[in-house]
Amino acid sequence: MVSVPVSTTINSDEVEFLCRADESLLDVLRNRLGLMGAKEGCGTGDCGACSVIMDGRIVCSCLVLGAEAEGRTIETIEGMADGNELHPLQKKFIEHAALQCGICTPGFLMAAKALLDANPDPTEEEIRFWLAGNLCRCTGYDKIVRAVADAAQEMRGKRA
Amino acid sequence: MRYERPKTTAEVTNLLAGAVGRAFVLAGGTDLLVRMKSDDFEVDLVVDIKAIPSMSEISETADGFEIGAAVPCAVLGENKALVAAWPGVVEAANLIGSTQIQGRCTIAGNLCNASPAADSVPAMVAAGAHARIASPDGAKIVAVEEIPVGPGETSLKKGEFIEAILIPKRSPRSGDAYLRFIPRTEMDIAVVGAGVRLTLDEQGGIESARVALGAVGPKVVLSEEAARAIVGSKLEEAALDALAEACSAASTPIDDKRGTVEFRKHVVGVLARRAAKLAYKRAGEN
Amino acid sequence: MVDVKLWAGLVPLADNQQTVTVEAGTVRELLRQLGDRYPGLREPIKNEVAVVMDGTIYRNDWSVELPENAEVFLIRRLAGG
Amino acid sequence: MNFDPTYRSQKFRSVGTRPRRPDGIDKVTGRARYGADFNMPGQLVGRILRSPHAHARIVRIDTARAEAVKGVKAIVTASDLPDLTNGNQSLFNILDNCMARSKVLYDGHAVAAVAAIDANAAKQALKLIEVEYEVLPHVVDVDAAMLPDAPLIDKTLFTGGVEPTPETPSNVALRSEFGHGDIESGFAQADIVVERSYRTEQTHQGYIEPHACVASCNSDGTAELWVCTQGHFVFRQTCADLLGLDVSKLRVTSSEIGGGFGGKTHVWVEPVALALSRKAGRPVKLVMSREEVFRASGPTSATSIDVKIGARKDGTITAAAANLRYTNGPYADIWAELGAMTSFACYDLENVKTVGFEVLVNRPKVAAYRAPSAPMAAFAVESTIDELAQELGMDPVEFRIQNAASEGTKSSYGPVYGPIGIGPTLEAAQSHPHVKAPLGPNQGRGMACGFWFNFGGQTCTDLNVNVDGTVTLAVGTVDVGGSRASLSLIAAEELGIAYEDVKAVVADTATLGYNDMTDGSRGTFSSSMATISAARNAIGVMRHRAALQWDIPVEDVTWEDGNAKASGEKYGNLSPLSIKEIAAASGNTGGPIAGHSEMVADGAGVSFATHICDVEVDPETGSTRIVRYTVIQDAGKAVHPAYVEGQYQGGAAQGIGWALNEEYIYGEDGRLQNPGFLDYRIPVCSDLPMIDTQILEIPNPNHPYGVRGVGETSIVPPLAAIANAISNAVGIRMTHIPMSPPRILAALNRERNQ
Repeated sequence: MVSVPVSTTINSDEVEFLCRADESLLDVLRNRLGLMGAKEGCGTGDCGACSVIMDGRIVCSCLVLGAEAEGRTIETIEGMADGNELHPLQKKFIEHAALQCGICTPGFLMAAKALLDANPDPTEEEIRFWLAGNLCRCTGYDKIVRAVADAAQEMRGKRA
Repeated sequence: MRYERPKTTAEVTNLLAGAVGRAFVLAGGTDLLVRMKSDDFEVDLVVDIKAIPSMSEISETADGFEIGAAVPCAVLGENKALVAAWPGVVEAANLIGSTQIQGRCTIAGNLCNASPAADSVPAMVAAGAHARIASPDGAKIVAVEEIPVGPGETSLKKGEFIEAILIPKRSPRSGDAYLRFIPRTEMDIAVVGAGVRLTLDEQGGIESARVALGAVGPKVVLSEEAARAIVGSKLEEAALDALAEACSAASTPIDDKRGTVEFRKHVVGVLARRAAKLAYKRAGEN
Repeated sequence: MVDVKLWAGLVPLADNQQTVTVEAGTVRELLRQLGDRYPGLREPIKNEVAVVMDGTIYRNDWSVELPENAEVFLIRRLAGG
Repeated sequence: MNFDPTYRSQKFRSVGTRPRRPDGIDKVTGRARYGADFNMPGQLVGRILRSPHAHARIVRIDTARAEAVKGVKAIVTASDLPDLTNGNQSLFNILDNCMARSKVLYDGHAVAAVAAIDANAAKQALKLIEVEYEVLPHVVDVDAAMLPDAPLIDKTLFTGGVEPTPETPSNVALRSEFGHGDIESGFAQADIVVERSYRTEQTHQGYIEPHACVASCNSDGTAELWVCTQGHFVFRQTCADLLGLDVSKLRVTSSEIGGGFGGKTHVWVEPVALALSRKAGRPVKLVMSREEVFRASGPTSATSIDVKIGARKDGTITAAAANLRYTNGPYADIWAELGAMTSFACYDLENVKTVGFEVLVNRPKVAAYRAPSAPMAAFAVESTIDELAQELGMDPVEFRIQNAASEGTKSSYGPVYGPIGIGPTLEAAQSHPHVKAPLGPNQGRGMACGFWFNFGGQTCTDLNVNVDGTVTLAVGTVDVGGSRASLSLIAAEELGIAYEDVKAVVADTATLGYNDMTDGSRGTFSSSMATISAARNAIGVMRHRAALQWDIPVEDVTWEDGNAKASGEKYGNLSPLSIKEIAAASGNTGGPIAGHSEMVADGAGVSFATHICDVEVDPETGSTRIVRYTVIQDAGKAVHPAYVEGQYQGGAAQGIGWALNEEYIYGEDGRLQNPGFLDYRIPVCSDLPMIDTQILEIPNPNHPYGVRGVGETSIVPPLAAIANAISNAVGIRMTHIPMSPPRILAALNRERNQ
């Protein structure tokens, strides 16, 4: 197995790493870079717990090769807050009790951020369908949907 | 395993042609990486085609649309001209997987994965789409329905790969639609799928039609009987009944974890009716 | 005196008695007496029984006092999710 | 120490509010560490080889070639583990499930494990372990397994609970029976009798975090285990028992846990990880794949249930009977017994009889799943009740109210009820706007009730008052759904301080006394009781310290609103001492201030819920959409109402998935066909509507604040509520769960062709 050298940008930092050719981006983030916020719930792209944003699009990092990160821009949950200032979505998830066990939360937050980046004023239906690739087994999604809608409203208010 | 990211199509075909062991093209990776998770799956070479600029482009030509093999399905949905011309193809492509998958998966990959349940394939077949195949000997153009030959099997030979999907220019008074059935509202593989393209005459009668069905046979089913059932009609109830019946008759599904023979044969007709109505309405608006 | 009702699984271990009358002030005394009278009950009493007193289930607390005329039931110790 | 748990009515300041959870920021920033998020120096990667057969004798295992793989440090098979064959049966079963000894009993049963320097070496080694199997006939269906000629899973198993014990072995491990009265005479008094048979398929808890642990054994017999579990103290005991370790030398730390729902109350890979570490002399990290979770952790039972209920025209139920057959997997347990106990628990019945059969099959060992065994029984009973109401021409809520159990009712499982909440939830349902809302085309409405026991159990808690007057609360019940927030509220309430001044943590097994698991809806119930006790003990200490500071008798010091007060005229000039002041002086008044509690938190009190559901069925495809859903449940006292609502909503969502799509699908070869989230279809966000909740607060007399467990009951009613709604929508009674589109469409087509 030949290792692949990769130069990439993660959470605005330039990062270089060597990875195995068959290694997923998720494994690189977790095992080589210490970014363990993305979780492996299934490894097959069915649960969304490993969601990260790559070049502006939400993807399952378990279905991206580490080698593919070359020259890309990647955002993970560790870069969502601005220092100690939480992103409005992070605040609203806590306020609305939109997490119970919390294992799906990083993936939901990344997916919700990608949604609000693309659509600042989503309907409940748009939120639900956009987030359908993120499984949550604890909440029944009710409070998650409310938190995203509330964060969207707050962020629109700030923009205005 | 080796990972290569060539810059030209020729390099891709040479790598594939010269590969020792099992070689795969990587575009979106949403099927390939899932298979790589299995302990039983061995891969020796992965050729990532995304460094070739044309692979990630949609271009509108005199003949229609040319969609690079690495264009993510989400990008299809963002292309206004394509959505306006072929809403059925785009909707089918946008049904694949989640938002996360949409950002990566491609219709070329959906086709090459050769699953009988692939969502975009019946829609592409109904639209009369073709694939441009690159090989060390040059390019050739093949109808989409000729690519899959059975579950997981394609007609592509060693050294060949699909570099673009070609969708024809939509003729006047035409419309397309694709509908699928899944148990949940998202995230499932189609239990049944039906794609329909119609062209109307000036009186609103159906002049020509293509009806393609998914997940009801070992590969996509292009049913001429189903098309004949509605050609010449204005989708009156009798024509719709005949369509549904023809679709059920054309289906040779299996019982599996996703559905039963009885269910698939029934619902394929239901979906074909609904898709035909939608395509008819769209054709009337064009 | 307290009437202790046994769940069906215990009945064969208690000479086929469904109800056993014992003189006891606490759950512990009650269980000890049952074990003395029917040695077959000793093993299940160790970790398989819970005591229901006037409708409230006690899985562990054997120091609970038995009120006069309390309804006492031995049921199987159950687990939840 | 003389803690009085009796409920006392009071006005709350903290309890009942909705503050931010203490672990919130860690969980929204990705910093919270779950099972797979922990590493140790020199750690190896563990992997498990699993059986591809549903039932087979292990003839030979040869690990030589695997051991030769570069980077492989240890391989473990059953021969490396203690042989418990002639010991305690339940421990034998647990270990045999972790690593098959002589036979593999289900697809996915572990046969060997590898520890290697990386995943690649481990994967290569797994492929090189040679296992020779003698494949045996298998059985996965519950009714088929009961037939006389069914393949036998355990030839030494003779049905218990029947007299005399049968002379031939079978797959039926145990018969259990509950009830009272005379059902034959009861049915004779009935004007209408409804009798039906039902089936439910096997489902999985579906927690998003796969099982994961890091085990580290040292040569001196000490060991550490980092693991996602619902009960680290129980895991410590079990692993020590299985592997012959000293309990005190095995330190277990519970990670943040990514869902459990009962599935993380049992050990699966943890003893294997410890054994690998012991053999390799290095730490081993073992993480299950999603496929392994489905194939080889502990789903719930598949069932086959017959129900018969009779009633008079006036709506009085005269007799009720149920016969319940539950799969147990390959090891005997009491899952049908739980179903038999809970099935008619909502009703006041003169004549009732339930019989349960524990059936062994070649499927994974069944584990607890949220109110284990109750949802299937409730599906069968509540469907029959609904049909009976229909035949009587009665409103289904009214019919249930007429027959509902209440204080003094002799329960179907034996004891007489104290104050219970089934009646109030039904009355709340009756007056809920949901039941009067108009329905659209192809829509139907259903409702159903549910019961669960709830448990308390052994609990130990430490409360430390720091020198700045803030409080650290160490609890031993794992926080699966926000209990650290609830327990901080409780501590704040009892001490009279601000919620923000309390920090709750889950302590490891070396730093706190034994605690039972977070199961049976007991986390907040038990630990809140222990926290109140610990807080009262700390208040006792602080009153004493204040007395010292003031130089007055401790009897003259009272505790009010977070302050020590000198009571009586003579101390009129003494201003109250706050916790901060007492804590600041603690170094000179006797040292650290703390309150501890060790107790059995019993008296959890049974729990009831009523659910209302609207569905829309596509008559052409059999597809069902949940249009509206309402949960009404008694919480006793909702400590943190947002997380109580969360439990109600989450349980309902799991029940909806169970009702409509989730199921284990086995092939003819006895192998699981759908071991992944793609084809084991749990509800996604777009499948569900908002789930409305109504929290009733009928105080539990056995808890100082009136708290009841709330975690489990909400999964009990949905199966029946949805089945009843579908019946109302399309006029067909669905008797097979899940009510997937193919099943509904087949039923509709059968009806149309009649």
